[in-house]
Amino acid sequence: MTTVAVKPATMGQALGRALRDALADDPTVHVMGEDVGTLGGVFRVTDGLAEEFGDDRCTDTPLAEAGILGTAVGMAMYGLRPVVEMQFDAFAYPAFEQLISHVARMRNRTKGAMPMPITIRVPYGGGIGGVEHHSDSSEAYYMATPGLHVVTPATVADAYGLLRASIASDDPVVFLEPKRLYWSKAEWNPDTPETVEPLGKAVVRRTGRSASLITYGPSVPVCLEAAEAARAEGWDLEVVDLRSLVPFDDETVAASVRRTGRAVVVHEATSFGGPGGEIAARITERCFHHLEAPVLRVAGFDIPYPPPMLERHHLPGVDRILDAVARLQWEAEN
Amino acid sequence: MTTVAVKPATMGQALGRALRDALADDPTVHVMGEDVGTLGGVFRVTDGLAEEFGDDRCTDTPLAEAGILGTAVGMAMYGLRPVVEMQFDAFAYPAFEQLISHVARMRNRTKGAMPMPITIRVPYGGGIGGVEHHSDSSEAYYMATPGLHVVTPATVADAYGLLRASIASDDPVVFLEPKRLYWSKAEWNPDTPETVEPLGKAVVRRTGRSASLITYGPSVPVCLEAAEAARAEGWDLEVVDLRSLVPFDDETVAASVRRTGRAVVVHEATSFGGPGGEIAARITERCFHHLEAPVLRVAGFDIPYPPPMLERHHLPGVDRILDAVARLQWEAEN
Amino acid sequence: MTVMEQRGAYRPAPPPAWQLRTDPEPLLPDAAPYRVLGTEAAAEADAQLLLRLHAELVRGRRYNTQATALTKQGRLAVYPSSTGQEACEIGAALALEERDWLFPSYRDTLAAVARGLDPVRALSLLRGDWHTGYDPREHRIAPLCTPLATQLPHAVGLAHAARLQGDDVVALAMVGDGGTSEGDFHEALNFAAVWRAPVVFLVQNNGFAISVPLAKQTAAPSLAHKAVGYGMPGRLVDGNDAVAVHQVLSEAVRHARDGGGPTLVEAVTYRMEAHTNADDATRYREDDEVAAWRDHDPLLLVERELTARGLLDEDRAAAVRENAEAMAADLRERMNQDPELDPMDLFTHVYAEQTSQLREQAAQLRAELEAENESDGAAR
Amino acid sequence: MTVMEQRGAYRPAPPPAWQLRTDPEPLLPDAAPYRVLGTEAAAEADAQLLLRLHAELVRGRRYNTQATALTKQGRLAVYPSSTGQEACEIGAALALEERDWLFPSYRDTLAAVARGLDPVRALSLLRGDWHTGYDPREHRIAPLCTPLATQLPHAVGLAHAARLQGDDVVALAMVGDGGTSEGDFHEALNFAAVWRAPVVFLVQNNGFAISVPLAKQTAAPSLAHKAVGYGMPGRLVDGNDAVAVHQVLSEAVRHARDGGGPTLVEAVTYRMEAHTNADDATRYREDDEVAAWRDHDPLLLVERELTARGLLDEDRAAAVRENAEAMAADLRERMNQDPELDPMDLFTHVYAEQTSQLREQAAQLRAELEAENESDGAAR
Ligand SMILES: Cc1ncc(C[n+]2csc(CCOP(=O)(O)OP(=O)(O)O)c2C)c(N)n1
Ligand SMILES: Cc1ncc(C[n+]2csc(CCOP(=O)(O)OP(=O)(O)O)c2C)c(N)n1
Ligand SMILES: [Mg+2]
Ligand SMILES: [Mg+2]
Repeated sequence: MTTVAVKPATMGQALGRALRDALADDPTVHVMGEDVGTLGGVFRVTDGLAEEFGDDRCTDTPLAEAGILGTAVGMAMYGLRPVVEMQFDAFAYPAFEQLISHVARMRNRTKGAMPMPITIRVPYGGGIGGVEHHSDSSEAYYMATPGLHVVTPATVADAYGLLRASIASDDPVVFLEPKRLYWSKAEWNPDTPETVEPLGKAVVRRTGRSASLITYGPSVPVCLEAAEAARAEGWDLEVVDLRSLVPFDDETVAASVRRTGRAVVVHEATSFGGPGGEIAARITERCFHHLEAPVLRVAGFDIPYPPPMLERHHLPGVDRILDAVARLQWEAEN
Repeated sequence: MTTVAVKPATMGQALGRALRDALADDPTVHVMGEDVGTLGGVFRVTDGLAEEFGDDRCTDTPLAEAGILGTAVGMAMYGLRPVVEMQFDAFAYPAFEQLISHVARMRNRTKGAMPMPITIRVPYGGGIGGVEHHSDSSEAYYMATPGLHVVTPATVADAYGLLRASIASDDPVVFLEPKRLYWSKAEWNPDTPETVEPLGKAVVRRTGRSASLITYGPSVPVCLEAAEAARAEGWDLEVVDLRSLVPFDDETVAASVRRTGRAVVVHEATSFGGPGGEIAARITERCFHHLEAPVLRVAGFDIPYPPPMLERHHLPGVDRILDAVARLQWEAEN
Repeated sequence: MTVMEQRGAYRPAPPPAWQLRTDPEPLLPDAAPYRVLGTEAAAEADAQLLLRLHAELVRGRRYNTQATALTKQGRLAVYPSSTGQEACEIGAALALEERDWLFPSYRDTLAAVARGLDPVRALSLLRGDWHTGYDPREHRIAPLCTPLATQLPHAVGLAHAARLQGDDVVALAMVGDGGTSEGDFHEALNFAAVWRAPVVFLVQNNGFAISVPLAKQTAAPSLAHKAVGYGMPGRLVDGNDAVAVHQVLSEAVRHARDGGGPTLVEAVTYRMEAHTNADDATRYREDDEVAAWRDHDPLLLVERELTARGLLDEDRAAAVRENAEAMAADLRERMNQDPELDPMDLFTHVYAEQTSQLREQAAQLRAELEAENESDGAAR
Repeated sequence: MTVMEQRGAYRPAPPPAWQLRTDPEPLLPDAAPYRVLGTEAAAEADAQLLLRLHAELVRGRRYNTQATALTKQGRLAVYPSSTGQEACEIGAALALEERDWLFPSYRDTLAAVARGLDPVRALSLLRGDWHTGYDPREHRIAPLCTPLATQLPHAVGLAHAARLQGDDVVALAMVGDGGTSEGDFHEALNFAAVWRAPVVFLVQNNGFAISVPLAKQTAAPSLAHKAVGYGMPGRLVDGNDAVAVHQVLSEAVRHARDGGGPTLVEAVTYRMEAHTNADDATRYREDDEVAAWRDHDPLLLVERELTARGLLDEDRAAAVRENAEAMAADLRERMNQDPELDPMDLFTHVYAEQTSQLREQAAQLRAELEAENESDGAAR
C-alpha cells in the first residue's frame, strides 16, 4: 500500500485517495468510465488507479454513457460495487434512462432483493471557464428521482469522507464533484482520513445569529466569504453546508433557521425548478412561525449556462448574496 | 376538410382535432413518433392523420426516442415544425440528452438564429392501472430545463387550445397530456374551437375565499371535487389551474393567494424536488405577509410510481387534500 | 518550417499499421434462416429433445392462452402474448445452464416460466401487485424489462462481472425487432464485443413493433447483419423451429462460455396475437399474413416431425395436454385469489434505510389507513 | 383443439415470405482503405484539384497551429486541433455544394472555415464569447457540436426535411471514432437508412477518443463495417489522402443527392497533436506511433504528388504559404481584440419572448451592472 503523503491536499487528490482506499479495502469495488484508466481521468482524479489495481478494476470503457451506467447496473446485479465516472455534468444526460428507470428503481422493483450500490461521480458546476456543456448544475434532475442519494462535498476532508461513505452505501449515490473546487487545498492527512457516517447530515460551517445561508458544494466557500463580508454590514450569518441533498437533513436546517429567523438558499443551479425551491418550501413548512421574512434564493439565472466570458454574471457571488440578505426585511425586527 | 362533429368530445378527440387542424393550416407541421401513423397512436390521438395527410406528414418512426427527437431537431433546423409523440412518460427519458442539450438550447446557442418550434407530446401521470413505467409524472425534469415551455391541459377545450398554441409557438413545448383525462368528456364544439393565446396564463377554475388550491393537469378535477367536498366543512376553496408550468403565471397565482391567505399545491409528481417546491417557494416569496399558514403540498410520495394495485394510496385524492386544508392553521384566523 | 519543406522519399505507405481488426467473413449470417425441422437434418434431432420441446411448447401455448383469458377477467392488467413465438421462449430457457442468467423483456414471461419460475410470481408485474414478484438472484432471471433494450447492457455488465469473478456464467438477453433501434441495443452490443463478455443476444424478429412493421424499423439485410459492426458473429435462425433455435442458442451459449465472446442471434418469427390484449392488430395488418404464418406454427412443426417419426402417440399427446391443462388450472385458481398487499411496502424498499422524508410520509399513510380501518370498523 | 389436432400436409416451408431485405455484398467496405496518392491512380488526379487541395491543406495546417498558439495566449478557452486530419476537414468542405449542409463536431472548426466561414466567428465557441458565433442557416453549417454524436440525428432530420420539401440538399455529418459508440450514432444511421435520407456520415477514425485507443472502443473489423447493419454502403478511405477523401465523399454526396440514400465513410487518420491543448498525449501513447504517422502526413502526400508532377514550383509554394500566413496574421490580430459582449444577451435568446421570470432576472442584472458602472465611475 503506497501512501501518497500530500499536505496540503487538493480536493481532487482526496477524491483519488478515496477511490484508491475503496479499491484496496473492497475487492468488489470497480471504477469505470471514459479515460479513467491510462489517462487517470480528465481531472486526474483516478490517476494511478489502473496501474495499481489493473485494468479490470479501473476500466476505460467505450464512449457511451448509457452503456457505462447500464453495464454498471448488470455488474451490481452480480454483486459488484461499481463507481462510475461521467466525464462532465452534461454528458451524464445520455444515461438518464438507465439512471431513472433502473438505477433508482431496481431495489424497489425487486422488493429489496436487488440493491444498486453504484456510485456515479459527476464533476459539476461552473466557474472554470468551460465551453458549453461543461458547466451544468444538474442536481434538480437527480433530486426529483426517488431512489437516488445525492451527495456533494465542499471541503477536502468531506470529499474523501463522503466519497467513501457513498461507495459503501448499499444504494445508488449521485456524487456531485464541484469542478472548481478540484484544485482547492486544505491541510489534510491522507493517512488518517475521516469518513462521514452516515450520509445525510448537513453541517454548520459557520455559526451566526442574523440569518442562515443554506448552501452546498461550490457555493459553500462563496457563502463563507459572503458571511465574512457581511460582518461589515453588521450581519452575523450562519452557513449551513448540506453535503447531502438526498436524504435531506431537515433537522439541522430547520434548527438553524429557527435560531436565526431568516434564510437565503444559495446555489449555482438555475433558480426555477432548481433545488432552492424545494429547500425553501421545506424550510417554510417547518419554520413558518419563526420566519421574519420569506426564504429567499440566490441561484443561477433561468438560462442555459453562459459562455465563459459571461459566466461571472450568472454565478451567485458575494454581492448577490449580500443583496438578498439585505432584502430579508430587517425592518420587521428593528 | 372533413369535420368530425363530436359533442360531447373526449380530451383525446380534442387533441386529435388540434393536430388535424394544425396539419391542415400549416404545411410545415409534421407529426412523428412510434405508432402514430397506421395505428393512430396507442391512445388513438393521431387516428386518421396519416390517412388524411400521408405518411410524410404523420410518420411512424423507428423505435428510438433520442432518434425521434434528434431528427425533429434537424427538421426544425430546416424550417419544419415537428410535433413529436413520446409514447409514455417514462419512454421520453432516452431523449433527455437531445432535449436538454439541444432542443432547449439551440435558440440561445445561435443567438436566436435557429429557433426550435418543436412540440413534444408526452402522455403522463397515473391512475390508469398501468404497469411500471407507464404512469410517471416527470414535469420536474422539464421545469428545471431553461428554454422549454411546459404546458398541460385539464379540460377538453384547453386540450385543443393549448395544443394549437403549443404547435404555433416558436419555442419548444413539452406538452404533457394527462393520461387519465384522455377519456374525460365535455360539451365542445370542434367547429369553433378556441385557442389559448398566449401560453403562460393560469385560470381560476373555481373562485373561493378560504384557501387556494394551486394545481394542474390530472389533479384539477380532483381539486374541484375536493372544493365541493370542502363546503361541508365550511371551507370555500379557490382552484387555480396553472395550464402552463413554464412560463409560470405568477400574477394569477399570487393574486389568488393574496386574496385567500392560504394555499395548498396539489400534484401527482413526487413531492421532494417536484414542481410543488418551486410553486410554494414562489408563492411565499411573493405573498409572505398575506399568508396565514405555510403553503402546503399534497403530492405523490417520494417513491417510484407504485404498481396498479397500490396506486390509489399514492395519488393525491380528495381526502388528502382536505387533510392539508385542515392543517392550514385556521386557529390563526379564528 | 512547413511540412512542404521537409524533403524525403516518396513513400506510398498505407496509414501506418492499419488493418482490419477481425475477419468479417465468419461474422456474417447466412442468407436464409437456419432450419432443422422439415429438412433432412431433422432426422438427426434427438428424440428426447424433440419430446421435451414438444411438451414445453404445448405448455407454453396453453400458458399464453390462459394468461390472455385472465386479462379479460381483469386478473391481469395487461398481457403481451408470445403465441407463435414459443419456440424462441422455450429455446432460450432450455439453452441455459442453471447458473446462467436470463434477461427477458416484457414479452418473455414464458421464457422465465419455462426456466422454472412460478407462473404466478412471473405475472406479478402484469398483474399489478408488484413490479417484480421474484428474487432475480434466486432464479437468475432479471426482472421482466419494459423500457426497450435497456436490459441489454445489464446482461453485458452481469456477464462481464461473472467473468471477472472467475465464474463461467453466460447471460442470455432477449429483445424484439423494434428494440434493436434503440441506442441501448447498440451500446450493449459494443460493450459486449469489446469486453468479450459471455452474452448471447436473442432478437425475436416477430415482424412488428406494436403496429410498425420491420420495413419501417430497419433497412438492413437482416438484423443479424448488425453483428459484424460490433465484431461478433451474427446468426439467423427460423424462430418457429424449436430445434433450430435450441441448437443455435446452445452453440452461442457454449461459444460464450468458452471465452469466445458474444453472439447476436436473430430468430425470425411472428406474433400471432395482437401486441397485447389492449391492442387491435386488425388496424395494421391483414389476416392473410397471419394465416400464412399459421402454417408455420412452431407447435405444428414439432408435432409433424414427431408424428412422422412415430414418436407421438395419442397417449403421449394426451399426457402432454393434461400436464398443460393442469398448469393452466392452477394458474387460473391462484390468479383468481386476490393477492395480499401491504400499502406500507411502498416505503420499505426505496432505500436500504428509510430517509426521514419517507418516514414522515409512511407515518401519514399509516394514519390514513388506520383512520380508514376505524371508519370501516365503525360502519360494520 | 390443440394445434396438434389440426391435420395437414407436412409443409417444410421457410418462415413465410422471409428474405434478406437487401443484398449485403455491395454494402461491405473493402478490406483496405481506398487510396489515390502514392498509387498509379494518382496520375489521373486533376491538377487543379490537387493544387486547390494543397492550398487548402497548407492554410488548414496554419490555421491549426495558429489556433493552438492562441490558447497559449489565453485567447481561446480551448482548441481541439485537427492537425494531421486536414485532409478529412478539407475533403468534407469541398465535397459539398453551397446548398448542402455541414454538421461538424467540436474538432471540425477547420471544415467550417474551409467552407468559407469567417475564422473568428468559427472560433466563437472555443473563444468563449458565445456558443455559436454565426447564423447556421446563412452558412448551412450547424453549430460545432460538443455532445458526441448528437449532431448526427440532426443531420438526418435536416436532410429528410429538405427532401420532403423537394430540395436536393445533402447533409454531411462528421463524428469521431469514439462517437460511434454512442447510441445517437446508431439511431441516426438507422433513421437515415429507413428514410433513405440524403446524408453522408464521415467518421474520422483518428485512433483515439482522448486517451482511449480504438481497440478499447470497438472490436469491429472496421468502423465502416457498421454500415451493413443499417443497410447502407460502408466505405473505407485513407483519411490522410486528400484526393481519396475528396473522391469518396463526392461520390457519397452524389449518391445521396440522386436518391440513393446515406453512406457511412470511415476515414482512417491520426490525431497528431494532443486531444486539446489541455491534454497531455504522452500519458497514453508513444512518440514512435506519432512519428510513424508523420511520414503519412496529408500535406506531405499531396506535396509529393505535386512535386513529382512538377506542378509545385517555389513561386507557387511561396504564394500558398503567404496566403496561409496572411490568414494567420488576420486571425491573430482579430482574436487579440477583446470581443464586445453584452451581458444582457444572457436573457435575450432563451425564448422568442421573455418570460416574466426572465424579465425579473434581467432587471436584477441590469441594476447590478448599473451599480457596477456607477461605482466604476465614482472610482474614476
Ligand atoms: C423505451 C421504450 N419506448 C417505447 C416503449 C413502448 N413500447 C412497448 S412495446 C413496443 C414495441 C416493441 O416492439 P419489439 O421490440 O419488436 O417487441 P415486440 O413487442 O414485438 O415483442 C413499444 C413501442 C417502451 N416499452 N420502451
Ligand atoms: C456525450 C459526450 N460524452 C463525453 C464527452 C467528452 N469528450 C469530448 S471529446 C471526447 C473524445 C471523443 O473522441 P472521438 O469521438 O474519437 O473524437 P476525436 O476527439 O478523436 O476527434 C470525449 C470523451 C462529450 N463531449 N460528449
Ligand atoms: Mg417485434
Ligand atoms: Mg478519435
